[in-house]
Amino acid sequence: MSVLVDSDTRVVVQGITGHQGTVHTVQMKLFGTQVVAGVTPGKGGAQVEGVPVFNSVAEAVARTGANVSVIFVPAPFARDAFIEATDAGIHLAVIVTEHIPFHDMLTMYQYGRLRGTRIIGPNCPGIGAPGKAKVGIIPNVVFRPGRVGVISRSGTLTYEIVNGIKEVGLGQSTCIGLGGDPVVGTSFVDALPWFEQDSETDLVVLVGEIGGTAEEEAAEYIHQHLTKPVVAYIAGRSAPEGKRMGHAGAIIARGRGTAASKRSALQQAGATVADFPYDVPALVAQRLREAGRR
Amino acid sequence: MSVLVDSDTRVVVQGITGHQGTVHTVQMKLFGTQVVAGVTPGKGGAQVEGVPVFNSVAEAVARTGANVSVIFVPAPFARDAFIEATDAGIHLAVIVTEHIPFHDMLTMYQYGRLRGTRIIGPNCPGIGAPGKAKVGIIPNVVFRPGRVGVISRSGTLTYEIVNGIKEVGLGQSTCIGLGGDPVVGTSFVDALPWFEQDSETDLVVLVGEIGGTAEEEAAEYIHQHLTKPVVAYIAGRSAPEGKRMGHAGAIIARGRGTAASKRSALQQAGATVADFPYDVPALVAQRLREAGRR
Amino acid sequence: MVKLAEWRGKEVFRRYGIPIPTGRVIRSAAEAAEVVRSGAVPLPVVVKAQVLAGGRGKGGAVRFATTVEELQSVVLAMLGMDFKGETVKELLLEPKVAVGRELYLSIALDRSARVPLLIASGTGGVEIESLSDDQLVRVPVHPFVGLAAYEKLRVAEAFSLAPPASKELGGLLDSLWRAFQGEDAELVEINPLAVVEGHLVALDAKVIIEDDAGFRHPQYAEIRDDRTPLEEIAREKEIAFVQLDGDIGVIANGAGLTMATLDVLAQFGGRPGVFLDLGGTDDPNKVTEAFLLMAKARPSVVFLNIFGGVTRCDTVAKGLVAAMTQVPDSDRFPLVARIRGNNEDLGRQILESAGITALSDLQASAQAVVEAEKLRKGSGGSP
Amino acid sequence: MVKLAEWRGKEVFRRYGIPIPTGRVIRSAAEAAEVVRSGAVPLPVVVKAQVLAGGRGKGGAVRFATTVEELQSVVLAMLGMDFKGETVKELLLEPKVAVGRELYLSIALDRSARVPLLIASGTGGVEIESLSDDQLVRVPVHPFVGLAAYEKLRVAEAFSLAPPASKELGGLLDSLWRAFQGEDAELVEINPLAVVEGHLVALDAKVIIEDDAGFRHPQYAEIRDDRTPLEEIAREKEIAFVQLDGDIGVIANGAGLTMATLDVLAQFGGRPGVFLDLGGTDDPNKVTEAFLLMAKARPSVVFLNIFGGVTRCDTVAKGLVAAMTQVPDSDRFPLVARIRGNNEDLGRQILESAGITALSDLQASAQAVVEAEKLRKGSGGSP
Repeated sequence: MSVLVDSDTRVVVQGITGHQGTVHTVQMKLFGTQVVAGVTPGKGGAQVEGVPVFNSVAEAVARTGANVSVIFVPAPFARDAFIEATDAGIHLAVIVTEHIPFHDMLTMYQYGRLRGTRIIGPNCPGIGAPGKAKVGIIPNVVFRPGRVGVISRSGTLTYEIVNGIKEVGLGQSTCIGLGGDPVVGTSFVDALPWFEQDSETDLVVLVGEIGGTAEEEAAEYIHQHLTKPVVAYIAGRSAPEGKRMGHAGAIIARGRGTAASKRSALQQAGATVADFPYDVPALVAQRLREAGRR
Repeated sequence: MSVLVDSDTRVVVQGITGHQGTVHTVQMKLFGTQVVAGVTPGKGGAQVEGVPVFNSVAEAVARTGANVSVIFVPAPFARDAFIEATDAGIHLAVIVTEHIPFHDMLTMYQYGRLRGTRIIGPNCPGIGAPGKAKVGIIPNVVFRPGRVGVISRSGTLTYEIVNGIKEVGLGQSTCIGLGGDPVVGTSFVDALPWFEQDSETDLVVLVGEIGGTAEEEAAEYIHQHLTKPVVAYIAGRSAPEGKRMGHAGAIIARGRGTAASKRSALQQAGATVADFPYDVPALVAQRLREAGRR
Repeated sequence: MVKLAEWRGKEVFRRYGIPIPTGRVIRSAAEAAEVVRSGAVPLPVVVKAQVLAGGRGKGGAVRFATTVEELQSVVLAMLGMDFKGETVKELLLEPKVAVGRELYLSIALDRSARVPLLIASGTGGVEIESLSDDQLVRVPVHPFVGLAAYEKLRVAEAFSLAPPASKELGGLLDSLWRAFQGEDAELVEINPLAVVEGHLVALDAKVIIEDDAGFRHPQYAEIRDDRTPLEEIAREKEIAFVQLDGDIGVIANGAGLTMATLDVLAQFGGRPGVFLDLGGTDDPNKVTEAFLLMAKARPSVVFLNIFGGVTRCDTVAKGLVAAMTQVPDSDRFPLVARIRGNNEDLGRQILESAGITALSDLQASAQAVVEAEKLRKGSGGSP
Repeated sequence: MVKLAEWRGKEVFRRYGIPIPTGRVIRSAAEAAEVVRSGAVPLPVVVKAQVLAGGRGKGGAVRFATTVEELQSVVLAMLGMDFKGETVKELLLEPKVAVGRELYLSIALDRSARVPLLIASGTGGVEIESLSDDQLVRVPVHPFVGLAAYEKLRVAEAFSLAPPASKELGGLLDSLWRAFQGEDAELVEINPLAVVEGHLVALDAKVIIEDDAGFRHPQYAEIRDDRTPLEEIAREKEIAFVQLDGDIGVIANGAGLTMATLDVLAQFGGRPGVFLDLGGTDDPNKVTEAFLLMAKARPSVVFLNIFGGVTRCDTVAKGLVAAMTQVPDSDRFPLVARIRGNNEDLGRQILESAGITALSDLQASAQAVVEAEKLRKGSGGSP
């Protein structure tokens, strides 16, 4: 068992003929993922890296049994691409596209809830379960099969940390990059129970950022429900208040959402909080040893 | 077990201080229903027939544990009254109000789905389970506890038929008036499985009308899933095509939805179809005898 | 429902950004000449009778004129003409255009699916019922999100337009959807949606507004083109009114019971005329109004069939007795009353003390009605 | 994000039906005099500096004038003044009104709940942060249905207005919600919403538009009041840009890694200045652009920290090498490069053959950066 994706996952790539779509189709296939279809309206009948391209998601689903979508289409078209995937019966959509207006994301989130389609992202690296499937853009090289679950709001910082876990000889069960946008389809609180229930996960690494209160809510959930050890890192401890550090998800507003409040909440919930990203792997190893898992 | 409501149902009456709201509060209480609260904005603190009135549904729910709402508010305000009930955590709303614009009903139906609130109606007589609870406006005098389930798109015609069932010495398990508007929250197909699963129902009476295709879809469902006998009556066999017989739900369009097509579909699905409403009780008795239930 | 005349429908389209021809509504030949002379509508023109019935083209309700003189004679010929029961009072003048292709587009409610349904066809300008399913594209539209790109693409594929029309389609579809939602429409239909000099233009407009949403759209309350005087009174009194072919007047409560009454009467060969549905009322005045309205329709006999629920039997009885005192002798009609349900005994007492017999069995009552009608007809009609 | 000046925000309000005072924007004393003389804005007037920072009232950026002469001297005093770092270039003239009550109203995103949140307070005209929770009403607004009646009632209870203002509130709330959605706003705020002669009027307007929705609102692309020249270039090149207080330039990819880099530098006492986030790019030109932009910011030392994912290390290396040839000698800076991830070895080769050392350990790299900065400062600044 892994989280959200496994070796039965059949991926359709929306926007497969775009540059990123094609590049990551190759990478997902190299990872071992069953990429069964691509969709680009008007390019049906083509092939991209051996993957058949269809004009619509409905057609892709009907012809290939695709059940998970990864969306690379440009931001102005992402909302409609998601609605299309949802209407076609896709139950999980990983939205890589960045710069989607949050008003569109509000619509997508509610529409997904109405129709039963889970969103990971947007502006996210996606999901990777080593040895099973990868849906998204996390570099293949950082993975190694193992029993550490990773949930993160960041992109490259996640790669950095996942890679570090590999380099100390450990591996990952499933890694999910939630994306750091103001409105995300899946938050820490949504994802934590999956890892708690996952029989292949022994420990959860949580990578957060300043801004918002998702980490504080995660701490509350961890305190109440999580039996597995948690190691966390919160980026932006030194960031000045009120500055926008690269995306809208990282604005500090009105004293809430500071690194200090997040770190303290997580520590009080029993998580081990790393000061720097490169400290995470050793802390993971230590917590696993304490838990008798290594 | 009954369908949708039982003796634990705690009803809040939205629009309780209106004439109909007050009249039917009395009738529901006489039936034995737990009417625990009323809501009329601005009239919080009052009492109507011994029922406390609150300014909001949220307050009513918090103070009285109401879990089912019956809505009598005028059509222009019904949409918002339903949203209020839904946001307050009400899981079942019986909407008696007539003349709600169908565009509003489209919104209400989808919003209810999103939030998990079932709608009966609008423009409907509601639900009655003799000996347990009544939520709506079906006259108390027509009921008698028994094992016949009734689902109907009509109002007075339902009373007529339910009363007829009583007069031949039988009784009802639960009777649901779905309402005949173009968009209803619950259709025959939605309601049939509840009666199939209800251990207190031996036979289902289905009262339909010309217009729409709800009866044809019900026939399909009955054919595929129903093990219990069904007796049906379709009103409007003699109605000329294209005439509006009292509400928008009864327009015949493009040859679909005629009494003939509905009757034939139901017969083919194994239902006994009555020619006239007063024939229903005898046919019910006959089917029950055949099924060894009487 | 309020069916809008073509020009009103086009005015709705214009407000929502759907391109329409530059037209003018005229009500006299002089007005028509002035419109053309002023250049507001250039010759040659098409002259379209503003009636609600379909088949105007074949029925002579759409004509052409190339000169002012011809226009005036066309207008004179058309104004006042009878078209399928409607009198032509208004004409829409539009420039005659060279139509490239004719397409079909509409949005209406799909009751079973409980979503609006957009229907498109590359074959427009004909009755949509005459098209086969493979000539139609059906797109359910979710009320919370409107038309998604992939849904518009399905329409685009059906139309296979060239630029600039192909570029205009997406915006036009959005506009049509906004009009459907924004005006609380039961139907918005463009047939034909034409390609004129490469651009999309709505050459006709059929818009039906839902009555129940009138509180949001008071501007439509004035439009009553398609109502008879009796229907208009019924509407004002909130009584559902249907005019059929026969002579038996029926007053019942609830649509289902009204239709069931029809079925039972038909069994005995009764032919109903005016039908009134009281709905759920407990106001005796409304009952009285219904009876007075029925009297105006001059039925040969009236069948009152009430099952008391919201409407209590005593309320109906009181209203009925009050009405009887107000109906002039010349309008009197034989009455068969059948009441059941809430306060049935009380209602029966009230009726009987006013000399009206109240039955309780539906079948027997219907039979009595039909016999009363036969008697009356046999006796030579109205007294 | 695009912060709209007050007068632009009020223009948005006006379009959505929110009542605003009749005002005029002026850019000179002559213009101001003309506005008053023509009667467009009657005396006495309030003169409001169109700057984005708050606290204008206390800071002398809002003044009054009762005569034309007084107005001209007030305008001359205000135009060109510095207000919290902004130069006053535009003034809004509005009639001075007798304010009855001051209320507060705003809609912004509640990220945790993933719904817009309307905040209302009966105590307006002050900084909202200064109010306690029991002075605020918080109403989540579902994006599919907008404000329901019961939610408006909660605001009405907080305001407890008398007619006609009480009658106007519902429509105003709907308008504010439509403006929030329709303009893709991050924030719409009315503070104060005033009662003037019994009616509701928005006396101030704070509207922030989301950058990402720019494709739907091209009209906002021209507004760049709050951007420095370097920020403007960054925006055009789609590079996230943050200006901090220190001297170390940082180029990284991804917001999380950028912030982590900051944390690591801080550990060694490094004080970052300009931050550039490349985001996920594999276009070498964008990398070159970022370096040239960084050169313009004149950092004492630059730290390149890349983890290759979407952004491949060789792409960054090529862009960097290309940039180095274009930076004029006068703008040169010491560089510490740290690259990991996709095509790491290839990237390292490219950099090394151009004479740039590429490290892989983050901690060691950060230490090297801070030491390089100290060295440079010790040596007396720029070469």
